[in-house]
Amino acid sequence: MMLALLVAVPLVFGLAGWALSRRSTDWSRWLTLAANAVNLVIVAVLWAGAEGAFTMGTQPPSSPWLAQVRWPWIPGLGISFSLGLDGLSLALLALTAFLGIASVLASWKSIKEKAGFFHFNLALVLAGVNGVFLATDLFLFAFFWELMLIPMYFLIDLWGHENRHRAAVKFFLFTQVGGLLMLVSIIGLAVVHSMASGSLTFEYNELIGTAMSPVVGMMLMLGFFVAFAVKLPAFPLHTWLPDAHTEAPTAGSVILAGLLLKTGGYGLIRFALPLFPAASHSIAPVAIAMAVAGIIYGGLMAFSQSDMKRLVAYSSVSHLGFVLLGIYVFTSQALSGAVLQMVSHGISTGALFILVGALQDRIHTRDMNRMGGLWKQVPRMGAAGLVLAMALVGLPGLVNFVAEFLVLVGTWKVSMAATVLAGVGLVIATVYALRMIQMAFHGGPREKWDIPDLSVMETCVLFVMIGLLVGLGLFPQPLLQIVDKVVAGVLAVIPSGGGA
Amino acid sequence: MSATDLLGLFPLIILAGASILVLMAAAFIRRLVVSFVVTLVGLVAALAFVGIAWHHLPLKVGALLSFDGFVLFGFVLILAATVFVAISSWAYLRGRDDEGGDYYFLLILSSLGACILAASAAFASFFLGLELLSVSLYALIGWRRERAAGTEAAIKYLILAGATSAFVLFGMALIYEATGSMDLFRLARISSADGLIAPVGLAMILVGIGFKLAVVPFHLWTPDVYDGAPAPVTAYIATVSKGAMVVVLARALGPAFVGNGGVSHVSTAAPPLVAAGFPWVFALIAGLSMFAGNLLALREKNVKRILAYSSIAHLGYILVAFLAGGPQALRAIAFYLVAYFTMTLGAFAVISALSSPEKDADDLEDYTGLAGRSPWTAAMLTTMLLSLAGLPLTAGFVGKFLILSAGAGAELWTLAVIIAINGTISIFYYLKIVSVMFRGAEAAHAGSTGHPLPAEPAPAGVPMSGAVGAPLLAAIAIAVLALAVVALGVYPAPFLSIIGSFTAAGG
Amino acid sequence: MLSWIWCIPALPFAGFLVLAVFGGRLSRTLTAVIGAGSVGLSFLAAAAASALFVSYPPAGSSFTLLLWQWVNMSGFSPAISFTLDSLSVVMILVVTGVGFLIHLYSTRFMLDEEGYSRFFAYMNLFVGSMLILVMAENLLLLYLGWEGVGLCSYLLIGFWYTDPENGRSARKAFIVTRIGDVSLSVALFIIATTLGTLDVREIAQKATAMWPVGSTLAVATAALLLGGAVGKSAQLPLQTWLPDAMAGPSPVSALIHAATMVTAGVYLIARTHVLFQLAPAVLLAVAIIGAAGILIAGLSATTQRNIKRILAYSTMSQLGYMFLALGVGAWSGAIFHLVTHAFFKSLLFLGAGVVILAMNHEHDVFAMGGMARKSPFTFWTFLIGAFALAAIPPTTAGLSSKDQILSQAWQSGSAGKVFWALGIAGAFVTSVYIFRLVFIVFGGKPRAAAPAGHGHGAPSGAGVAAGKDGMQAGAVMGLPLFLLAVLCLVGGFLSFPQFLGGKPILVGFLQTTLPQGSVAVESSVQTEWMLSIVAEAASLLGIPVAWLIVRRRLRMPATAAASVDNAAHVRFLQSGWGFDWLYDRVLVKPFMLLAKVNARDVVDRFFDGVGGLNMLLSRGLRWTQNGRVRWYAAGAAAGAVLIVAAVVLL
Amino acid sequence: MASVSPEYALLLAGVLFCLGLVGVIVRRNLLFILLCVEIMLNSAGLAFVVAGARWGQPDGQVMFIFLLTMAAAEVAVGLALLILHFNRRKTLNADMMGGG
Repeated sequence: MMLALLVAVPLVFGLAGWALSRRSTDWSRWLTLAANAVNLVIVAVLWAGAEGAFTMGTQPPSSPWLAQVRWPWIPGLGISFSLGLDGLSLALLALTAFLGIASVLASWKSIKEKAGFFHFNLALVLAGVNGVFLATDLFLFAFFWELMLIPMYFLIDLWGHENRHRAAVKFFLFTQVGGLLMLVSIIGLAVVHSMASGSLTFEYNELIGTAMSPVVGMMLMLGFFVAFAVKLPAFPLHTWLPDAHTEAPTAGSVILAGLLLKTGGYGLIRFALPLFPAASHSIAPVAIAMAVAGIIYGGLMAFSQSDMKRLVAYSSVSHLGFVLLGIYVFTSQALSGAVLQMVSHGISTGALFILVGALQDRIHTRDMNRMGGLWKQVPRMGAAGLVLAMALVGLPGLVNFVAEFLVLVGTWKVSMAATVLAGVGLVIATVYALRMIQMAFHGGPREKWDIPDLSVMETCVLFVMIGLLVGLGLFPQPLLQIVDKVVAGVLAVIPSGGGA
Repeated sequence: MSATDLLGLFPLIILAGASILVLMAAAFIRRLVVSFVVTLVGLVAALAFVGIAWHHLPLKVGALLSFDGFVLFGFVLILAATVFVAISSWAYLRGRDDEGGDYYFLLILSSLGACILAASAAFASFFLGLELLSVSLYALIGWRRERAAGTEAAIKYLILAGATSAFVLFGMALIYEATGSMDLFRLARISSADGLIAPVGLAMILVGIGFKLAVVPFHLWTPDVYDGAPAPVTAYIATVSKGAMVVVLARALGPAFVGNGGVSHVSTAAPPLVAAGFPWVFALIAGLSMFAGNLLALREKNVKRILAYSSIAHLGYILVAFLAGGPQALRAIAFYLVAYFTMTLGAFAVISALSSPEKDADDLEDYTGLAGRSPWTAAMLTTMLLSLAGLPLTAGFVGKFLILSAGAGAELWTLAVIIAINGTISIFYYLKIVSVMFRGAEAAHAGSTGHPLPAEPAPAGVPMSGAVGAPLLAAIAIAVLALAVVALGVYPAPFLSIIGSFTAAGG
Repeated sequence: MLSWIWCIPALPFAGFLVLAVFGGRLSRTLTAVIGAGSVGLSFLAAAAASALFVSYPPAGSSFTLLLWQWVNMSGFSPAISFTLDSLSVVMILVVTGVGFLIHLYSTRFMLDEEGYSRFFAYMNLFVGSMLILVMAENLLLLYLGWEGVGLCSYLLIGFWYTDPENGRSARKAFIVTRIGDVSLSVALFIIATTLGTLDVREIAQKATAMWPVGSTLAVATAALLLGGAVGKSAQLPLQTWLPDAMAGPSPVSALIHAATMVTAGVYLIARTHVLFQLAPAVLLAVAIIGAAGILIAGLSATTQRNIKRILAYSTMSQLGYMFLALGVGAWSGAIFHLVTHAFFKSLLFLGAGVVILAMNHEHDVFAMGGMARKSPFTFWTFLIGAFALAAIPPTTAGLSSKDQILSQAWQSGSAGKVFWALGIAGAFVTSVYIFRLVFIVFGGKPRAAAPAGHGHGAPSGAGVAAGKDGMQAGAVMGLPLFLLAVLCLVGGFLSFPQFLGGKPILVGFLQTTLPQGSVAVESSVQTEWMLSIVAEAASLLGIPVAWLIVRRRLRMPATAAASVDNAAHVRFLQSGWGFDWLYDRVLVKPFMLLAKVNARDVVDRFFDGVGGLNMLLSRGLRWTQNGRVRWYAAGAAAGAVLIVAAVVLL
Repeated sequence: MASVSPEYALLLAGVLFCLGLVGVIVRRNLLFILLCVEIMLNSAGLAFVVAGARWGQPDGQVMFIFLLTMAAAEVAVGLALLILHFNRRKTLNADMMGGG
């Protein structure tokens, strides 16, 4: 019931806000904010319950789920509206609610026209994302998966920057081709299952462990893999991301980087691996290669950008390479690290986009060649930028470090080469992160800017986010604990994978 | 043939009667309203009798017509579609009272033809329905005499229709010659045993069918005719004439593909027709239609033509399901037809609402900032377009899903992947329209810009100003269609069961 | 009893937080009090802790304080926990003690700079991180401190950020050390995965148990650790960043790039000495790197013009001594030298700072001169520092530590003799460059009138004051100089060579943690005498040589001087043996080029191609839609033919 | 009297059909195109008659009647459209028609 609320609340509040925004656009802002606050509370409650389950061991060992909802939807096709919550979903749901709040606050002032529709779309995306993180019916999953796109498309296309139309369509097309191939795979899986068992169903818990020939398995898995690799994004399929991130409005970028990319990693962990263990195992080398390539290539690209948002976008490519790497080496440390990396990247990059957005609102450019020496002008921004740059670098003390370190420790056992190359990626990360700080905040001022420093609200948002980065950096254990069971469960099914 | 069998005929009789009545009425009272009302009454009455006939399935009228659930389903589809077309025509034709009679007369007549086509069980009735449909369409397409494009479109359609029906006839003749049977359902059992002539005949019949369905390579006429015809008539061509033909196709040739292992591996055990390589033909046509339709639309700037191209692709999707064969496929086809009808009618209803015989709103520029000018209209069109693009919350998504599952069921993997690819390509031009509508929309309507979500009809939805009843009715119609699209997309379960009963009944 | 030691690093962090949050709004005085005070308190705490530790040595002569479990996973569970043993006790005393003096000095030195609070925030953060580094019980926490100090070094080198050059140097420092850090982290991966722990003590036990001497894993691990060490300690081949790091304020150079951070590499090797003992080859490499570093850096120092660069190269060469010591197994000797080096090198840097202020931020030694007369106090303290560096009596600091290293080298097998010889040569070079500096800067009369201060801010009050006399720079700047000078004079007695009747207090203390050294037996007194006499001779010989060089150079007419400076070998030495040139060609340029050519993601071109292809197809197909009914009919006919053909043929 | 074997008649129909089709494709004048369509239809009618003759059933001829009426209707509408077109364009050249 609570799970359904997580999806319904943003939907309803968003609609209400949109409707009321005729009177005053603030309605939409407050209601969207409220929706996320409510979700945060719900998540907190669920989390508390989960902690209890862990400590008391009340959670039935048979079921991996902390909570489940299942209502009939299209019985004729074996489709039901079924949601399931486990540690992984919980972590990402918390992230969603948190970033939701952050993004609303971040765009409080900057969105002036069509604010009602804007916040409605925002809420709708969040609803979709929550749905994706919860759905345990594959049809429902695909449903939410596509549902995220439309409002995101509007966010970019209507409130974006110069080349928003192109970027929006590009984003949509890339994700759509993956999504449709995944849909085909989902149907294929259901068909294969129904041929075996005689009953057509799309329920994850029943489809899991479906026996199939290696070839079929590989084909179906590829459908999923492509969809998730595009969303993640993995190396050769990443090119939609820089455009989308760069053109999207601040809130859009935050949601994109913080959440939508995570759905890719989530999908791999939740579906690609458990549903097709054998195929996943055999594709692992390719995935690892893609991951490493992405880490290095993304870093290199980030270095060569002069558009600040583009730089951050490419850094995401690099950092999500760690997620892909962590997922496909099949060791407990690496997998936990990957999950942690998803969260840490969500927070740090989200914060970075908020910062860059704030900067752009003030000087109306993202071109770092026109910045420089801003520290004197806006020390608070500079400081925040510095810390976040260090997050990109993966400085110890920030959660990003723990995540990347775990991934690499886990990877070392499987592939030393990959580990070392990823290490090179870390050096490159240093290079571009410092370059960003240098070009934007240090050095001599190239143009005369006279701009205000971060507003109180922006400062608070960033402060909390940075606080989280540090806090999780020193106390990552609760998060690791909550996903531990999931990780173990996933690795258990991978053939000879549990090299933990 | 018993008395009850006549029940099946009643809808047709009523339609025929209604057409006469419209003509008579128009002769005395030259008022658009009158002809419209008469038409509406006639259609509704026909629908009612379909309901009655429903309880007495299956019915046969001699060797010519036979009624089963699927046929009645086709009737409902055709009649309902005609109702919507009639409504939007009313708004469209406003101020042309003296022509209303003829217009509606032809409209009813063509629906009659479509119904006969759907119910046909023999070559004769098939041919009769086909021509009844076509001939009245010639006139309707060329309706706007003052516009050259209209006349020319009509001429093109006439020539091509004539030629292709010649193909059909010759094919029938060949089959008759080879098998001595004029039974439509004999087609499915054609095999090499019938000699070489029979399959050739069937191939020639397919030409005619392909023309009506506007699939590659018989699609070339589509954009010109869609463009030249009045918006409501275009909607009619896009839906009714194709729908009727799909019903026939499914009835006549569907059985041939039941248990069809699919193109992947043609088993000798499969029905002879399959062995004759027809699956390959259909697969090829389906694939080409999808690609051609979507690719053609990419660079198109004229909305009506875009929809023309997209309709080509959509028929390609339907053919995939048809190829899959079996009840699964029949359900998929039925649902997709409904979805396709709803969203196409909706899209064209919006277009005609924005158009007038003098100037159809078919240029992409006409839609710039629509969201700002009349949000609700934009919302409706957006809904329809997103549904055509097959995105969730809309009928299109479920429809595509059903087709894919039908295809997967028959292991038509290649076609399934092709559908996926084309689904992506199509996104591009649908979004182009949507994006244009929302572009430069004034902030005045900020709060209320449209979006694909249940949007109850409101006076705000009245697209044009001035007129009274007609526009309101049209607006309501649009809203109903939009609601239907969303409803089918969000909770299709009940409707699927209805379709199930239709396709099952007396099949 | 020692459970409160967490506050030793916590105090500077607290200071950092306060300054970082309220920095802008605090008065300079308050900032100074917080900045220096936090470190001072930390020093007192450290002193107290050490006192307790010495008087009541805990079991196993080490005390561990577990704060909380950092990560807790199967086979990987590092904790946030501090450890106190003789090694870390010595280190925290040096870090906090010298650190406090330098903070004190800075309160005056930086008084007229912008970002006063920012400076102290960074400095406190540095001290905190450094303390974490030296107190860390496991390598992961050590790595945290390790990176932390790296960050602070970056921030402080680039403290005057408005000058892009400084930014360049700062980035160079961070990136180059970062390369070493990656090597270190890989070492951590190996240890964590094969030994299943990062706790130093457990590593020691398990490694000795699981890895035979010279085994691949041991060698690889040690080598990778060494990679990290050379990065931080500016040894070959990652030494290039240190000279540029002098772009930072002098106190920074004194604290980070002389006394503490750069010695982290030495500390790391000493900390993980067990692993190195398991890999003799690597240990030898350490010695070689050290020996090479001594000479390469020393010779470079003899030709530098920038006063701080001279000291920077000197630091590199002194670190070379420490590496040599580690290499030959003089573990405690290395740490001892680390301590004394901290004394005299920070003294030299602070003195140089006064000089530079007096010259309004002029760094070129040839523009200076006659400082002895202008500010005797500075001169005398600096001179003491110089003597200590050159290991010449009456100072004891450098003397005794270097003496130990050399004698240890002498005794360590056949290669030892070579190392000893190199060390002696190094001693000679050392005194040459340092006295060259002394003679040029303090001798003679002022050459160039102090030019209008370039660089940062107006000629500073402190500068003017220091110009008259270092003492009048106020006790604030004088006191640290004085105290450090005293330490240089007496520091050596911490463990004075036994044959001179000294007691190895410090060394003995350290040996509760560190091994005795490769050779246990103390060699005969005569040898000891002989060795130290030779060393002294070498050092003393350097003074006249330096005098001659300086005289010749100063007598020269400008043109000749210029030609000498442009001589190939001089430029080669000045450029630090051309390593920068090499790396620039081999690494930086290609990277830049790659980034440049691929600025517009090449992968995206492919997808553009896909899009273009679709559009092309579309265009082609639209050509079929030409509106001609006959054409359409033909199309249909063709289709018909095709279908018939298909049906007939299939 | 020797009856013509149906094959030949069928062949004739086929030839007629092809003639019509070719005509539709090659002739430029809309009127002739229309006539060619008629030829195609009539060839089909002939084929029906032949087929009917082969099976000795009336159906073939019935279809032919159907066909004739339909053709008439088609021609009627077609000519009307042609007149409209001609009045506007003053030409019956099929290639002068717009669209596309």
